[in-house]
Formats: sequence, C-alpha cells, structure tokens
Amino acid sequence: MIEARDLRVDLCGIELAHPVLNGSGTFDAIAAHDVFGDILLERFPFSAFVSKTITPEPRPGNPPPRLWEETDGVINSIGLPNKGLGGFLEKDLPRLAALPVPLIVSVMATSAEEFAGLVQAISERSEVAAIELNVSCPNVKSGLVVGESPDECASLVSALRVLTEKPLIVKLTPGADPVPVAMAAETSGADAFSLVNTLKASPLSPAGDGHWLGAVSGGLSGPTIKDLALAQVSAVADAVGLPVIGMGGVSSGADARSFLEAGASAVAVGTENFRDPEAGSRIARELEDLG
Amino acid sequence: MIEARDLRVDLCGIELAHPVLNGSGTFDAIAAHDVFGDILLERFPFSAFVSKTITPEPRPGNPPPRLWEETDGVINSIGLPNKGLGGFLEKDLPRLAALPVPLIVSVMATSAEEFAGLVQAISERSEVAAIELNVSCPNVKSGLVVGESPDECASLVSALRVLTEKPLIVKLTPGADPVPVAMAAETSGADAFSLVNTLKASPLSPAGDGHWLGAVSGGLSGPTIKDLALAQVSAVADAVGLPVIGMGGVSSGADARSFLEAGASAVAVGTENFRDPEAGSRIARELEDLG
Amino acid sequence: MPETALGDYTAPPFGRRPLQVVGSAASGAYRLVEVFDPSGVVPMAGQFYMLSAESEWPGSSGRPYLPRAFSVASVDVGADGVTLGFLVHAVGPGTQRIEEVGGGRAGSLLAVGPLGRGFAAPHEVAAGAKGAILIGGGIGVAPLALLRRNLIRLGVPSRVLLGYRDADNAGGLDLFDCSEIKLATDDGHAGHRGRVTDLLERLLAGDDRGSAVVYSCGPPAMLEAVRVMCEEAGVACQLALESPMGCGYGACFGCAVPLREGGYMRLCLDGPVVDGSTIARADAGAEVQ
Amino acid sequence: MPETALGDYTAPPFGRRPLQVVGSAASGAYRLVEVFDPSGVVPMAGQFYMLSAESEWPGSSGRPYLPRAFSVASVDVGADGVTLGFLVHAVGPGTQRIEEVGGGRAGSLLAVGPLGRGFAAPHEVAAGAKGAILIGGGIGVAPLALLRRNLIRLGVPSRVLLGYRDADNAGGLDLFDCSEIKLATDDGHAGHRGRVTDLLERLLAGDDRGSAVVYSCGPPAMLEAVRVMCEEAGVACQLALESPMGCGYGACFGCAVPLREGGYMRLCLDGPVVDGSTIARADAGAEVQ
Ligand SMILES: Cc1cc2nc3c(=O)[nH]c(=O)nc-3n(C[C@H](O)[C@H](O)[C@H](O)COP(=O)(O)OP(=O)(O)OC[C@H]3O[C@@H](n4cnc5c(N)ncnc54)[C@H](O)[C@@H]3O)c2cc1C
Ligand SMILES: Cc1cc2nc3c(=O)[nH]c(=O)nc-3n(C[C@H](O)[C@H](O)[C@H](O)COP(=O)(O)OP(=O)(O)OC[C@H]3O[C@@H](n4cnc5c(N)ncnc54)[C@H](O)[C@@H]3O)c2cc1C
Ligand SMILES: Cc1cc2nc3c(=O)[nH]c(=O)nc-3n(C[C@H](O)[C@H](O)[C@H](O)COP(=O)(O)O)c2cc1C
Ligand SMILES: Cc1cc2nc3c(=O)[nH]c(=O)nc-3n(C[C@H](O)[C@H](O)[C@H](O)COP(=O)(O)O)c2cc1C
Ligand code: FES
Ligand code: FES
Repeated sequence: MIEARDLRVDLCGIELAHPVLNGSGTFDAIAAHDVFGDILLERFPFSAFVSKTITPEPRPGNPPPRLWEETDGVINSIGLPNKGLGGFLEKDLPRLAALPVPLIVSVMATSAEEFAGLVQAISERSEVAAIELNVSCPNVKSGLVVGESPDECASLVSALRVLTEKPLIVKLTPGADPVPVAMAAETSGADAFSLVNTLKASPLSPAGDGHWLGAVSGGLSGPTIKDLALAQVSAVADAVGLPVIGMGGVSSGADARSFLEAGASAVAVGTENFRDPEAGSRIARELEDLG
Repeated sequence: MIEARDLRVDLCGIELAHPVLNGSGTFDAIAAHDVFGDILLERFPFSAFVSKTITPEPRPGNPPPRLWEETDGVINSIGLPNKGLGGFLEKDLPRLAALPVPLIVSVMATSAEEFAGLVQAISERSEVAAIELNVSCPNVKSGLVVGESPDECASLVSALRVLTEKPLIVKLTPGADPVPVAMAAETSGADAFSLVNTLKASPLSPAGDGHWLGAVSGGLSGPTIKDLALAQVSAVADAVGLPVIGMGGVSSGADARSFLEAGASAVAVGTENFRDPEAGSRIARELEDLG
Repeated sequence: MPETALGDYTAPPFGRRPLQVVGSAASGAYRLVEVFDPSGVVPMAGQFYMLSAESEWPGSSGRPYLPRAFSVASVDVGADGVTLGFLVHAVGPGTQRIEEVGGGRAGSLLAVGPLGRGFAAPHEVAAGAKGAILIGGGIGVAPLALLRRNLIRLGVPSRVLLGYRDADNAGGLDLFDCSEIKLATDDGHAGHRGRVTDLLERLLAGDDRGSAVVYSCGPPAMLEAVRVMCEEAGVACQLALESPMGCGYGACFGCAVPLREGGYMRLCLDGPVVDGSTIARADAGAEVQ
Repeated sequence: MPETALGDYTAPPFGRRPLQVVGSAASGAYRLVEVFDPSGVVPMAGQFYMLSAESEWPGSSGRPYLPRAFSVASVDVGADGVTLGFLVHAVGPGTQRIEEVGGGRAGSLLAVGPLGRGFAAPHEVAAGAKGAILIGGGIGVAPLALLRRNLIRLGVPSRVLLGYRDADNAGGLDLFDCSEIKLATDDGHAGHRGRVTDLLERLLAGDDRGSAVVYSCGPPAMLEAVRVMCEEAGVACQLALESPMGCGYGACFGCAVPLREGGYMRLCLDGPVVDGSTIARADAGAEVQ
C-alpha cells in the first residue's frame, strides 16, 4: 500500500490512501493471494478492492474462447462467472474482509427484486464499505439494460436506496449517453458513479469461419477506449455533483491524471492488471511522481 | 470502376458495380478530381459516391487542431465544414453529377423543418440517387441527437418520407443501442441504414496541458472501432428487413467481407481513404479475390 | 498449492519483473531462450511464466498486447539465482517477439511467474505407480524436458515418446539428454512415420501399463487421444493443457477449460497440468496454436 | 492549379505507389532520403508528398497510423524517371520510421504526390519583382533548397538566410550548392548568434526591398515574424506553412488554416505555399513540430 499523503481521497466517506482502485472483474484478490502469498496483502496494489460482479445465483460463465486481443486492448466475453450470493457470502467475503483496504461489492441482477435481495444481504455485512451496481454488463443476455435508460435506472436506484445506508455506486454503461442516466440516478439517491464499462464488440475469427468468441459478442476494454472513456467521464463529472470513478484504458500515471483532470475523484485499473499484477501501485506511484 | 460481375449489388433499386462505397465526409471527389485529374473518373474507387454532409447554412468547421492520431485510428473534430444547401446545389452538385457512379447526398439539420427543407430541395434533383440522413454527427453541438432516440428518429423519418420518393438512408449513431432506433425508423418508412458513425472521444494533449482538439471532443474512427461496428451492424441487420451499409474501420477486402457476413449489403470506407486514395478499388478487388 | 515429490510450490515474486536474457540458441525449428532470475525461485516442471518483451510490445502489427504463457523447459540452479530456459515456437506476433529478444538483441523479458500447477510424481498420481511415460507433441515437448530431468534426478524410470508434424515444426530434442527417446513424425522425416499416439498404444498394450503414469503435453487433438487411450487402458494421466491466457494469475477468467462435472476451471490456477479424469475432453478449450 | 514560371502543375499519379529508396545520407542532424519515381512527374518547389513505410507502419508504439507530409528538397530528372530527395528530421514516430527506411534498410516508401501548391516566380507574385530572398528555419530549409536550385536555373538572383536552434537541429546545408548563404543560430555555433529574422530585417532595410519577394518556410513563430516584417516593409511574401495533414489531397479537412477573410482553407489544397496576405497569422494553424 502506498503512503502518499497528498494522494489521499475521500470517496463517499470512505478514506482511500490513493485514488487507484481496480475495475470490477479484473483482479481476483483471493486467487492472487493464493498465487503470490501474503506479500499481496503487504503490497496491495489498490486503495480499495472492488469485487467481481456477483449475481443472485451461481453462474459458470461463457464458453471459451473468452478473450480476443485487439491492438491496445481486449474483447472479453467472460460472462460473469461467480459463486452466486450465497457462495460469495460464505466463501469469498471472509477472505476479502482480510484485505488491507476497504471492500466494494459489485452486484448485478435482472430485476429490481433480485437487485434488492443482493443489496439487502450485502448491506448487513459490516465488512463491506460500499455497493457498486452493475447495470451495464454487455456479456449477459439480460432482457433489460437498465444503464441505458434514465427512467429504469432512476426507479432501480430509488428502490435500492431505502434498503441500505451504504454508498451506492452506479456503474454506467458506455453504450448510451451516460449523462441523462447519471442525472436521473443522482436525483434518485445514488452516491457516486463509475464509468466506463466495456463496449460491445464482435470480433470475427481471422480464419474467416465466423465469430471468434464462444459467446459471439464481448466487451472492449483497454487503452483503445481511453479517449472515449475520457469524453464520457468528463461529461458525467460536469453534469452531476457526485464523485466519479473514472476508468477505461488506464495504464500509467499520466492516464490516471487525465481522468482526474477530466473530473474524476478516483480511477480504476482494469485490463492493465492482466499485463502487470502490480499495475495499481505502479500507477499510483507514477501519479505521485507527476505531482 | 471495377467490372466484377458477381460483386454487383442492388441497394434500394440503385445498381452498384460492387459493394464498396465511401463514408460521408471522408473523400472529396471534387478536390480529388482537381488534384489527380480525369483519371479519378476513369478509376473511380467507389460504386456510389456519398457526399460530405451538407447543412442548411454554410459552416466553416471547427478550429484546429482537428485530428488526433490513435493507435489504428483517428479522432476528428472537423465540424462539418460545407457550403450550405445553396452553395452545394450551385457549385458542387454539377460536378458531382459528372461522376461515373450514383450520387448519395448526406444531409443534417438541427430541426425537422430544416431537415425537410434540405430533403425537399435535393429531392427535386434527378442527379441524386438517394439521400442519407446524418442524425448522429458527434462533432456539432446540436441540442438534439435524433439518432439516439427511437421516437425522435421515427417522427423525423415520417415527416421526411412524404417529401421524397428517393431512398432515405438513415445513418445510425453508435453512441446508443442502434437496434430500437433502426426498428422505429423502419416502421416510419426508412429505406436503408448505414452505420457506424464515429464514437465520441476526447484526446488530451500529450504535453499535459489540456485537450488536444480545438473543439475539445471529436469522433473516433478507423480499425480500432471495427469489432464494435461489426457488433452493431450485425445487430441491426438481424433486427430489420432493410439493406444495411456497414462501416467502421474497413481497410481490406477481408474487413469488407466481415461486414457482408455480418449482414450488410454494402460497406463504406472512411478513414482508410486518408492513407490510400485508391483504397475503395483496392478493397473491392481484394473482396473479389476472396471469392 | 500442494507440494509434490517433484518440487515444492514456491510463490512467485509479486508483480512483473525484468529478467535478463543470458542465452539464445536454435533448437531445431524452435529457439531456446534463457533468462536469469535472481529471485532464485525454482519452478516445478509443468509450471509456466507470463512473458512479454520490454520494448516493442506491441509489435508492428499492433499485437501482442497481452503477455504470453511459456512453460519452463530447463532450470539451472546457481548460487545467485536460477537460469530458466524457454523453448519458443514462433507462431504469431507474441512468440515471434519473444524469439527476437532472445535471438541476438541483448535485452530483458518481463516475467510473472512461476505460475500454475506442475506435474506430480507417479506415486502421487496413482498409488503404486513407479514409472512414467512422457508423450509430447510439437512445442509440447517443452515442459516434458524439465519433467524428464526431474524424474531422472529422483530415480524414477521414464520413457519418452515425442511426435512432430515435420522438420519445420520439430525442435527441443537436445533438451533430452538421453538416447532413450522414441520419435514419430507425420512426414516420416525421423522415427516412426505416423502419430506419436501409435507408440503410446503399443506401450500401453505392454507391461508398463499397470505401474506407469502418463504425462503429456501437445496439441489438443493429441492430448484428447492420449486421454481416451489412458481412460480405456485404466492408466492415470496428467495432461498439460493450453488455453489462451490473458493474465496467468486468475485475474481475467479468460483461460476457462470445461470440467467433466460441468462448469469451468481457470487453467492458470487449476492447471496447466490437470488429471485426465477431471476434464470432459482435452480439446474442448480454445486452441492457442 | 496555375502554371508558374517555376514549373508546370502536373497531376500526380492517382493512388498510393511504392517508390524504391535509392539513397540515404546524413545531412547534419537530418537525413536526406532519396527515392526513385518511375512516373517521371516533376514536382514544383514547395510541393509535398504523403509518405509512409511499406512495413512496420504503425511502428512499435502503435503510431504512426496516417501517412506524413514531406516537402520535396531535391529533384534529379533522369531518362526513366525522377529521383526525389526528402530531408527528414526525426521528431516523432512517423519521421523516425521514414528515416529508418532510408537509413540502410533496403525498401520502399509508399507515396502519394506531388501534392499541393508550390512557390511562384517573383514576377508572378509581385509585378516588377526580379529577385528572391529565401529565409528558412530548421527543417523548413527543405523546400527552399529546391526553390533555390530552380531559381538559379531560371537566372533569378536570390539570397538565402537560414536559421537553426543549435547543431542538433541543423542540417540540409549541403543541398545549397553556393556559398552565398547567411546563417544564424540561436546558440551561435555557426553564423550570426540570434534569430534568422534579424538577418532578414537588415536585408529589408536595404536596397532589395522594392524588387524582391520573400520566400519562407520554418517554424510557425518564425513564419509569423517574417509575415509581419514583410507586411510592414510592403514586401510580398510566400510562406510554406505546416499543419497536421491526414491525407494530403483534400479528403479529411484536417489541415485547416484560418484565412484572413474568416473561415479556413485546406492547406493541402490551397497551400502549403500561401501568399502572406491571405492568412491572418502564420502561427495560427496547429503546430506539427
Ligand atoms: C500454459 C501454457 C504454456 C505454453 N508454453 C509454451 C512454450 O513453452 N513455448 C511456446 O512456444 N508456446 C507455449 N505456449 C503457447 C504460447 O503461449 C502461444 O503460442 C502464444 O500465446 C501465441 O501467441 P502469438 O502472439 O505468437 O500468436 P497469436 O497471434 O496469439 O496466435 C495464436 C493463435 O491465436 C489465435 N489468434 C489470432 N488472432 C488472435 C487475436 N486477435 N486474439 C486472440 N487470438 C488470436 C489464432 O488462432 C492463432 O493461431 C504455451 C501456452 C500455455 C497456455
Ligand atoms: C506540407 C508539409 C511539409 C513537410 N515537410 C517536411 C520535411 O520536408 N521534412 C520533415 O522532416 N518534416 C516535414 N514536415 C513535418 C512532418 O510532416 C511532421 O514532422 C510529421 O508529421 C511528424 O510526424 P511524427 O510521427 O514524426 O511526429 P508526431 O508524433 O506526429 O509529432 C509531431 C507533433 O505532433 C503532435 N502529436 C503528438 N501526439 C499526437 C497524436 N497522437 N496525434 C496527432 N498529433 C500528435 C505533437 O505535438 C508532436 O510534437 C512537413 C509537414 C507538412 C505539413
Ligand atoms: C475480463 C474482464 C472482466 C470484467 N468483468 C467485469 C465485471 O464482472 N463487472 C463489471 O462491472 N465490470 C467488469 N469489467 C469491466 C471493467 O471493470 C472496466 O469497467 C473496463 O474493463 C474498462 O476499464 P479498462 O479499460 O481499464 O479495462 C470487466 C472487464 C474485463 C476486461
Ligand atoms: C474526418 C472525418 C469526417 C467525417 N465526416 C462525416 C460527415 O460529414 N458525415 C457523416 O455522416 N459521417 C462523417 N464521418 C464518419 C464516416 O463517414 C464513417 O461513418 C466513420 O468514419 C467510420 O468509418 P471508418 O472507420 O472507415 O472511418 C467522418 C469521418 C471522418 C474520419
Ligand atoms: S489467464 Fe487470466 S484467469 Fe487464467
Ligand atoms: S490533409 Fe486532408 S484535407 Fe488536407
């Protein structure tokens, strides 16, 4: 963990040692602990840990191949594999609670009722500092893309607001103009926003025999979406009075600074973690060196 | 022009020698004729020519810099410089009518009334084979992004449909899910769709002193958006019964084939024209060679 | 991670570190690239490293962007650290770039590892098993080279069957220092003309059957043939699988391989070496090569 | 495009064509890269080509993606075609890559051109003008080298003033075959210590004033100083401007330069050589270097 006094951030009352978080689903702190050992806890790369998105029931994820490599980015069709709420609370939460940083739990469901079930159960756990609502995952064939509709999003946030005192972070989707959605969610009681999630894309097989990904479509992430993410982060930060966690292609301190300058209060690192397990602390250090 | 018998396409009754058009605003046939001479007409790279978008009044375009180079792409903030309807009809149309291929005129306005004025005036000209409605340009600060709203788009198309018998091609924006917009436009009388237009993005200056583009934000195009465009083209082609002109990063025959396989009837080449003035015919030839 | 008689699990250093290239030599159609790792962590046979080049990564085509997985093929433990050998078959932009760094240009590779689960000793895989049959195809010979050395050190008898398509796709033979290798090539340029699994079939029909464990690495179709043969013969097998890996340490969930019981494993955590009995098929993951 | 006494406008071949690199030599801190163009089209001084490399474009950083504009610095007309010389100052990924292709590696450059509007003869610019003053800064000396040769051939007297920041940013002097060059350097390593515009100021205060046209190419701030000096002195000037060019033939509208009368020109069509009187400022376009 980095002790950089002037990098400290207050995110909805959560004190962060520096502004660099991980993007949901791009770092498995439990697996990394198993692989690298306790040094992971001593040098934990992020100032808060965002869990992979959990759903009410367990999900196996999508059939392989799940990754396509782009110039400067990746298209993934992972498909939210997770143990489901029960498995998460029982098996993962105790281990995540042992991390040296605040824990943010990302949740997603296909109806307001199911969302409510997730938020209620997680809200009871003192180990959890905040809840992120994934209303935008392009990998799962939910009938409803809440994050693309201001009305849907507002009614979801209103319904969940009364269930928890924990900060509710709404993760916006780049597939629609995020500004009206964010404004509606702000009015309904959201505490913060994170963006961008991945962009829907369908790579074809280089052999010319159809789609590459087992799930046909996936989500584009990495440096290739950075300037697009900056445009959206700056538009949302300008439009709302709430903190924004900016992400999309952050792979250096200079990138992180760009997002902060665009109006974000914190940044998240996603795809760059795959290239460098310590990307989070490197980026925080580079940010500090930039002054 | 390429005489490839099996590449012929019928696009809303317009016969095309091959399926490769240009994207609006990415090839100025008049300038190219001035520069390269009559050989341009003999070896015209596209099977139909799509004009740069014209607006009711003349526009100077945005302040420079207007281009930012990405890995495998470009962000432009050109800002639709054009002579306005009057100047277009008087100065450009006679020269475009002399091209050896059908002419498609792209128009954009900030209200249905202005759109109607454009469509009516152009509809009277027999030199014009079809009209493309640019409802999505991310470079111009119009209050209304018609292409992001099914209702807005449907009412615009209905209003214009009664004014012309020429095919109306709706150019969809990638900034929102294009499927509901396309379905609404189909019901209202559109004849074809073209997509994708550029994606909004805001590059920062590498010197760390703010935004790079004179207009702050621009539109991302080129190979970096290809897989994203393929996802949208295939979704729209699946959802509607009308022909689709696919574009976004097409720079080879293999790319063109990908779009055709995704359900497009024709493809358009944009940014690649900047690298190679003959890109259109090269891509058509490569497509032919692919069989 | 369990310890095995073939080596203890040692956690890799956290993060990505530059390792200096100290050697590079052609090995048939492959290249053996050697790096020096001052951390001194000794990998198990079957483990892998995620490698990328320090510069020109991505290369001229815009790819590679992600690091690439490489099995460790040789280990030389010295006083200051270990020398690790990787056998590289240049099949695409990533492997080409790694080969280039090795091939003359002084430089470093960025590495994360050792990662994943390695091979276990025969008696750990099947009670009573005393010998090993190693069967490799193509670049799949890499982890078997290290396994072979470790088995020799432990005094475990092993037979080695290696198969190649043709001379343009053969290499790594020099890593096996004993002459007891049986070769098979599709084009017949060396050894038996035909599949390396023909050789395995003969062995499994013979005496070794009851007392040996089969260890295999190679193309998916070969691994699947090996898995089925072993299952039918009632012989335990350990297969080193491939799957396109984005991170190598469990972060991306990209390396999914279907489990026999349903669902998927992350191959970078639960593999690359798996017991044949745990998977539905050995050719169901996405092909990497 | 008008014909001028300095050369006729000849349309470039349509499309992008590979031109073989036939020479490459350091020229101070720059490099003169020569290609052979069998089309035989002879460019005018001030015209440019859009160049890219046949391979490794984009380079390792992911850029360049678009071709880059280069003024033609020398022309050698032969029986089978013309040899074109480009003076390259490696300032970023595109210029570096072009320099590399020239620098030893045999290969070709992909070229579109000649493009744009070149310099006109003094009497075409201002009635009665008989002489020329060429003032260049940095890599801006490139088009002036060819202009100088053409003027000599036509018997038009000219004076040459060249300015450089320092030795690391100086080159191309060998392209001027006469000793009548006046130099200025910011660091004083050669010639006058100071701005090259100091030298122009002296000249304009002298006799040449009435009968000369000023031709200039260089960094925006220098061009703007030249423009203002000429305007104040009532001397006509032609300035070769820069602007980031995406295509070079009017397709992208990226190369906008503000006009004095309002609005923008496309520099690739209406320039790069413009009359000083047509623009509001010479440093208002986007800086390329
Ligand atoms: C555990 C493990 C150990 C390994 N050990 C070794 C070893 O010791 N030596 C060795 O040489 N190799 C080894 N490999 C294989 C090696 O990692 C792959 O060959 C390598 O990843 C290929 O990368 P590339 O860039 O060279 O080729 P790629 O371009 O990745 O091509 C490989 C295949 O990927 C597919 N592909 C094409 N385009 C794309 C794209 N855009 N995105 C995704 N996939 C695409 C194609 O089907 C192609 O055939 C190992 C792999 C694993 C998982
Ligand atoms: C008509 C004309 C003639 C020219 N003649 C010559 C000549 O004869 N010889 C010569 O050496 N040069 C010449 N130039 C200049 C040359 O074209 C530029 O120096 C070249 O385009 C720079 O490309 P680069 O890739 O090397 O550098 P770039 O990376 O393009 O850097 C150049 C500048 O562009 C900016 N930049 C940085 N990142 C980006 C980005 N992502 N996108 C866009 N801009 C960015 C920066 O401000 C940087 O300083 C000419 C230019 C013009 C317009
Ligand atoms: C492999 C992968 C898995 C992801 N899984 C999730 C997820 O479970 N929930 C979520 O909200 N976002 C998920 N994302 C999106 C990231 O959190 C992040 O929003 C996005 O990748 C953009 O950031 P980046 O460009 O830094 O990767 C995932 C991204 C990737 C690449
Ligand atoms: C410089 C530039 C100018 C453009 N101008 C227009 C325009 O005037 N009207 C329009 O509908 N699209 C315009 N576009 C979008 C293209 O027509 C096309 O939809 C987009 O660039 C995607 O294709 P590509 O990746 O092949 O460039 C422009 C694109 C570029 C790069
Ligand atoms: S390679 Fe990333 S989870 Fe296995
Ligand atoms: S450089 Fe493209 S229009 Fe001038």
